[in-house]
Amino acid sequence: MAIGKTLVAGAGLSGIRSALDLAETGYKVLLIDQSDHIGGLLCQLDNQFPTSKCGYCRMLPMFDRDRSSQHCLRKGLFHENIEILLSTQLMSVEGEPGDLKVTLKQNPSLIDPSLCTGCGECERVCSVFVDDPFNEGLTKRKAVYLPSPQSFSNAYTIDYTACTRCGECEKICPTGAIKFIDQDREKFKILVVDDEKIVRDSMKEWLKEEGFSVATADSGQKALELMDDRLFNMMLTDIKMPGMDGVELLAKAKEKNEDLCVIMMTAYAAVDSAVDAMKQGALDYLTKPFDPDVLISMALKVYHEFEIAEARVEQVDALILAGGTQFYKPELGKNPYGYGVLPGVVTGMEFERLISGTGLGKGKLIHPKTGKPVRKIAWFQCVGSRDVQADAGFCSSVCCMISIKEAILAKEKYGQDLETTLFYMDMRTIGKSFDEYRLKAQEENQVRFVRARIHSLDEDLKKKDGSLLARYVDLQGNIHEDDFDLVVLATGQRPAKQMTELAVKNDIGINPWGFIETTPFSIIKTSRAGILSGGSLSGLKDISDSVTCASAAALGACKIMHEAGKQPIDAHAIDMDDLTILARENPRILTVLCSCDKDLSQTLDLEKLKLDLDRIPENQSVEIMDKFCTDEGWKTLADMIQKTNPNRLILGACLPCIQKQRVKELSKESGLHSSLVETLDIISILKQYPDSQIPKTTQRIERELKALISKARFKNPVPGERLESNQNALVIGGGIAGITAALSIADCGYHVDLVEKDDAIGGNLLWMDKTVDNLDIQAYLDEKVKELESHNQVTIHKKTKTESTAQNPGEFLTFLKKDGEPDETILHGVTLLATGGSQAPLMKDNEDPQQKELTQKEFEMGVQDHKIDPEKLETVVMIQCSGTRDEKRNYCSRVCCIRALKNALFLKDKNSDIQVYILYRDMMSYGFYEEYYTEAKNRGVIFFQYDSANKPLTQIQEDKVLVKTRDLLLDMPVEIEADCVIHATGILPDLPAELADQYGADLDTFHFFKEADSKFRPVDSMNYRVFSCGLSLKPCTIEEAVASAEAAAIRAVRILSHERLVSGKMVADTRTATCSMCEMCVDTCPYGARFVDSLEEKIVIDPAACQGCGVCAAVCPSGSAVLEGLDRRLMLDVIDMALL
Amino acid sequence: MMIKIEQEDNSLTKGLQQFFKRLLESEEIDALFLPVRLKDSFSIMPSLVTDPAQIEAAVPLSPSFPLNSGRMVSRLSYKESGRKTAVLLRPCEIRAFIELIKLKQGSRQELILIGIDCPKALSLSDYAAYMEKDPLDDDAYIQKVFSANEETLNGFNFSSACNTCENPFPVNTDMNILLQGVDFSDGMIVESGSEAGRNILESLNMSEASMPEKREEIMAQIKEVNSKANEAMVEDITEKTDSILKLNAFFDRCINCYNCRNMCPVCYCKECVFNTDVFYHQPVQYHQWAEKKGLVKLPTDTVFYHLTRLAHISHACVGCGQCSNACPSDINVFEVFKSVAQTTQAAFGYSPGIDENEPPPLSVFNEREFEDIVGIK
Amino acid sequence: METFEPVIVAFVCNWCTYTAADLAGTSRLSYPTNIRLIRVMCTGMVDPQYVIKAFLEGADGVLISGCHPGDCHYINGNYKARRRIKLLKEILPRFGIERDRLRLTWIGASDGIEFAEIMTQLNDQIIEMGPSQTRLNKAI
Amino acid sequence: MGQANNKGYLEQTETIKTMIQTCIQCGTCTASCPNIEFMDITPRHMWRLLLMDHVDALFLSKSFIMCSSCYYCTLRCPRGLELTNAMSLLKQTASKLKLKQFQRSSLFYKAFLDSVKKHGRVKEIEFMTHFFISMKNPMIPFGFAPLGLKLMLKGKVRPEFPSGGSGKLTALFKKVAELEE
Repeated sequence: MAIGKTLVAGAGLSGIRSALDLAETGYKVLLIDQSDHIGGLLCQLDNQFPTSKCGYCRMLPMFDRDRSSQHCLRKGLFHENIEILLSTQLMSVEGEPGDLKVTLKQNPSLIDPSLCTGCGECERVCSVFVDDPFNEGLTKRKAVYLPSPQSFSNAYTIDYTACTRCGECEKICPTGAIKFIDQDREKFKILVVDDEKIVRDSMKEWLKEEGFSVATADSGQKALELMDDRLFNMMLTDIKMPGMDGVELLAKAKEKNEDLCVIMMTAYAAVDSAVDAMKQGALDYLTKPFDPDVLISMALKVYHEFEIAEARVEQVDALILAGGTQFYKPELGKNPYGYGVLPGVVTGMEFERLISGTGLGKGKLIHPKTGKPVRKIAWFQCVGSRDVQADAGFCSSVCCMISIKEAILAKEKYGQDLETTLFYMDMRTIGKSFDEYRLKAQEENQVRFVRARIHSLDEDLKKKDGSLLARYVDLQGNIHEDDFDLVVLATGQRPAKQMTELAVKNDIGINPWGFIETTPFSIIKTSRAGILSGGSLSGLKDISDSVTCASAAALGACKIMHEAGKQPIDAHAIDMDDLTILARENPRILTVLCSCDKDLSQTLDLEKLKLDLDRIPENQSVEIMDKFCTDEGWKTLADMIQKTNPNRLILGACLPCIQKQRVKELSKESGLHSSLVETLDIISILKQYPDSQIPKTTQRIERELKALISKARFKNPVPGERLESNQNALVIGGGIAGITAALSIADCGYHVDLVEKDDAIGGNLLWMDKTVDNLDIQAYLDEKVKELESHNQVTIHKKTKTESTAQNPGEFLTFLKKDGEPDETILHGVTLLATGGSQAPLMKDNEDPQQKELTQKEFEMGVQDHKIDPEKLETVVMIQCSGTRDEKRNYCSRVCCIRALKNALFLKDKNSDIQVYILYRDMMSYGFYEEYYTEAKNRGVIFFQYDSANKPLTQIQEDKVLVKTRDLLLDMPVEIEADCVIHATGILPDLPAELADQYGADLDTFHFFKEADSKFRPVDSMNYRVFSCGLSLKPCTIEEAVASAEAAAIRAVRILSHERLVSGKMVADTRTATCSMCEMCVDTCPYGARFVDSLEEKIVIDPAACQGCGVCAAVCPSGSAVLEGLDRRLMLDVIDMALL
Repeated sequence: MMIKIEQEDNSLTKGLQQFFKRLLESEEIDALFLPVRLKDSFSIMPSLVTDPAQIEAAVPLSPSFPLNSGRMVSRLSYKESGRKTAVLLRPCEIRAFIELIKLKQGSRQELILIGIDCPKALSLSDYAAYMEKDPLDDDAYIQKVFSANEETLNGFNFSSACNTCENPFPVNTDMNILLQGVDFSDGMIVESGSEAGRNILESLNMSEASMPEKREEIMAQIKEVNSKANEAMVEDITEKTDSILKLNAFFDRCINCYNCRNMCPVCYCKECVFNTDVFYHQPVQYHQWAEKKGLVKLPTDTVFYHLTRLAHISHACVGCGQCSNACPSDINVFEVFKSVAQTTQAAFGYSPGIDENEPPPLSVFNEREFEDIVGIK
Repeated sequence: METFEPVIVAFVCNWCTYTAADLAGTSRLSYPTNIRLIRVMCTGMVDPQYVIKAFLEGADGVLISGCHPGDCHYINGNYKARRRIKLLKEILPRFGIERDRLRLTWIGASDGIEFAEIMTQLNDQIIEMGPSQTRLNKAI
Repeated sequence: MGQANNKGYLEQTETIKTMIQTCIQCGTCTASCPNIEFMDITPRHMWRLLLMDHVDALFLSKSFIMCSSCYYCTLRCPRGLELTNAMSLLKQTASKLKLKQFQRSSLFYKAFLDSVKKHGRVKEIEFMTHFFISMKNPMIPFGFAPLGLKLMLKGKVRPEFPSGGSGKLTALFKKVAELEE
């Protein structure tokens, strides 16, 4: 059977998540990114909401951990099932799901990473400085640089567009890792088209100097004639030319040569037409007059990306696009805030890089221009969002929370006396804990929130110290001018350019703004089968939503692979026998040091080193070798291992030689299991000592080697524990989340029991008619229910409740109580809690016999049942946040504002004379829903804002409801006589605490399911076999519920796909003989991996749940709780060695 | 509620025996656990009694304190036995037992805890010498300890643990036998401490009593005296051990017999980690140490052991002094422990042995605490 | 007189502080070479025994460093560590091992500079305090 | 909502209302206005009144008269609303309805334009004289006297008698009037 493989394009947060979910399930993944490092935006963000810290690493695999990296994701990622290609672009896709042909182009690296030791000599000699994009241009870097400050490989890269090929680095590189490819640039033919001779000639000269072949033409017609003659690789054309203009030429040239790279040249005033040209296939544009350097670097870029770059064609089953988002560039718009002009105006990303430990301020908050300390900061929301003048009729969904986070962070990091002000229009706290977070910012951290949009920003001419003056009007109409040291612009989302281009070329639908468009009720399916969208590509999302979306995309890919008959890999078919025998042997350690082409005796007392290490009984011998990195050296090493037959190996060398992949290769050749190889980067250590300090250096190396010998001595060669794992799923709840989760799992080939307490499947969808975008909900539900009922892998249990559960490692046993049918007990490996939620009841103060005050649900059902006739209504008032977002339920239910807009538009459709008033606190029309807000306004819906201190009051009159509120702008009371009042009461979760507890899941303060990590594990519970989706997880729209269900499904499938789960080698165990059963270890384990086996009277461990943190070992006084792989004996020995 | 235990044949001990006999004969109780003088011996050992006739040998109050019975009660209760047992314990034994409950080494489910005002104790060796020299009869001992509050016993000092004990009165029990401030001519008083205790006392149909007036005052006096003694003791032992070198000297006779930990009621481990293979060093290891320092004393890991034990259980130390009792090299382990325990317990605001629902300090944490110990400023 | 070079043992967590140490290395920040890093999975696994052992074997200072609160890869291991260090900071000074010889810090993955700074400061502080008595210790 | 006294404005203002219907009351227009200190209510307030059909209150205010058509608000409005145009429409409406409170400014504009129409530029003295006459209030000229004298002394305006003018712009004005019909 063929093994399934998916291409994930984009290795940021969502790409990594999709890739890891698939890799853990057992599928092969090809993960590519066009940049030179993985991790995307998150690598640049040190601090995330809500802890102001980072939890990126919590995404790493939880079982079979040794097959992937177990360190900070900033250092990079490694997984046996994932092949990572950096500086690689997806060019095209052809074919059908299960059989896609993708063409990739990878930029060649001028530095061989397997030889680069990261010594940094090249960087030292490089004389070219460029803006460092990793720090958003706030700092400079050389043309040869480390792609990200923390990357594990530590290998340098050359920025070929900035590099002048002076050759200094090539000369100095001690390992010969740098090789400028013999470039035959003459073969690269460039055509310059311009009606001005001087332009043509100077360009020709510049380009020729770089070694390219250049031809020129003075008109479009001439250019086309030349093209008939020979094949050009690249064309630079002016737009405004007499006769045929550049745009027309572009079209005709492309007809002749589809692959021609065209760059438009235009005067500043005509950028629009250049942008239009790009939509028609131009690659980029240059604004005249331009610097020769800009021209050259663009030509080089094209040359490298299209000529030197190697094309690679791959066959994959599915494609996940995870290209992320780009941000609005304020300087390209009207720029009222003087970004790039005024000092101290930065974007949110720049602010993050300003204060980062690896950023400009190196952890300190300093003014980016003057370097002075900053005391007053303002955040401006909606820069390039909710602004049609910036071509953005949409909201960017996450900026409000990012800005709050930045404000809190600034306060926490730099002192509470720092003044922070946040200017906003609507504070879109659209997640379940966001309102609380805002409150914390306001009350605990004293962040000032001002509801105002800043008109413009100027330098404070009175102060003349570079501070900025912001002018705004308050609600009462008073004009204020506040000054700030630093202004942070919350720049909005823009589609990822390359992905949009790819979409256009490959018939993947995009929305009017250029973002990838997904199909109805889905946020992952693109218009092309087999191609899925993950993360922010279809609209900016916060970490939690991106991760959910990326997991959902992984599920989509998993389904495609299963349907195409592809298999996951069974990685656990290792022959354990040899290793078990090995475990019984005494350790025989071989220590090998690589001299890395140097004479080690110059820095080390090798005699003493050998002598001392030989005194350790287990250490067989110490060998010094030269250059593992060469084929010859490698062979010598393999031979030496063959000959001396050690069962543990210690390898001291430079970084590239001791990398995990390298060690794995060695272990394959020598037959020595890779976990029995310990490595030491001796070259880096030696660098810390001057040559004269031989005794000290020797002592240090000796100490480090002895510590490794201790480690090696205690190493257990047997890989982690294996746990039999049940391969069926239980889904509790038959709403859309439950249905989707069940279908998703079943579609991946695993059996699902779906339990629903009612006798109808469908949950909340049963009472819904249309979505705000006018999709037919009932038709969708019918289709899903039919699919579910006819699925041979699904058993539906209606009118059923789960009564009790027992969990053993690897399996649940749940007792189903059925109404009208015999009870049943089922065994399952995972549990999905999709118990949903409901609309909160309306708290009525008034007697309302005629039902004039309704909830949104009551209103919609009334319309469907024809009890409410929109044509007979004159005035309708909608009250948002009715009984919610206050002390008792301080969370936003996310959907009510959109629902109100939908209802308002519906009423206006049915009766154009109707007066609709919406009373709101913050209009939560996030993302592209903003358009419906605009539409409602256009259709004459009147909006009143109220604040939580002055809630609207209602009073029932004879056949009307009198609504009293206040017009905050006009500062006057308002009374509206309404025929009916529709309250948005919000969502209540319906997840009983007992049920959650039964499965080892927790609830949050508002009784929603509590995620293991709200950002990085958004559908998981701390019990790794229990997940949640839909409304029991958090308030969400239908497509968001569907996405969370798909995400929960892949999280489940990644467990279900294994008959046996393998733990990491570092895993907890219990020495039962000495255990007193105090259960302290059970209580302290954050993962619930320890259980009391009351029958056998011992503590048992779920090795797959255990993450190897060792906290249990530290609470156990008798040492009965142990962390295998890093146990007490080893630790004490290592301490001993450290103190020799 | 409070009831009165009359003297029997002019004897307090017999009066108490009579009370326990009634208790054992009542339907509420299946067995009694209390100190009993063994046949033909002066040894008084905690015993489980089911035959009311055997109560005659019970010595509820004596200077004998061979071990902290809290540990024994945990053996009786860590699992269900299907029987109800009343156990008579000294205050420090109760505290030890409550600590063990927290560590799931025992349960109150089937127990009636009977506390008693502490009758003090001699050290093990002193008790043996005293019995040979000139023992008082049991009643005379009670009179001496509780009426006169004597500080010595026929020339033998009470153990350091007792003299420095700031909590010689029982709390959190089902019933307590009150002796301090009680006019023995009028008998003794039993006070109920729980619903279950009250029910039992009511079922016994004995005459009611009221709280003796002077009791509070006397209790305060005793606490004050002991507290002063404690301060002096802590000052003295701190002076003796306030550096690592002094500590080394203090423990230099330690032979790693682990008796102290075996007798410690809160050292609940089945096997001490120092007895496991972790400390069964390779021969080469000893050589390495010797090579590093020029000399290494054997057995090794002695100070390490004591410091570890302090880290493990000083917060739970109930101050019973059995560790010193158990030491064959006569090291005053107790005083070191008590002096540290005081600090560690205060650091976490922890009172061992008072409330079984108060979690041990190292089993819990608070997100916002001890922020002052973080950082290097 | 030869200058006193203290021996400092630092237990650093695999996820945050070890990453920061790595970053300090790749950023070529210099910090004292006499600090002996021992990588642990989580500060929560640092048994009090390890700290005691390090002091008894002659360490002049011991540092435990992990993720910031709320940041722990294992959710809350660092909080548990903090209690244990609190405990040791109560016990050890009683026997002449000064409170400030034992340190607990939180150093996040991107705080390479902070890591180098803290190591340097710690080293200076310990030099100021002079050698630990345990150096003379012949017993364990 | 009760709209008791709309005095027939509603019809006139309906077009203007649709122009600003998608206003989200962010206040950018107000903060951007250089004449804000001369306004009795803020532009944002005005739009809100218009949106709420409080047209009577709107015309009680003279804020829109203060608009000097600098287009700042239009340039910055995130909703892309043509606010300056809305302002001039309000001015025109006020003038068409011959509302008393706007009589003075309407006549001022009329006199101004008449002068332009006649001479192709403003002849200040003539323009002001016409304005004073049209106001039919003999006290008004005295209010302008100090400013007028100052300007004359500095030679910024010259005393001049009304003249026939070239009338070259008459055709242009006619065309505009036709377009406005």
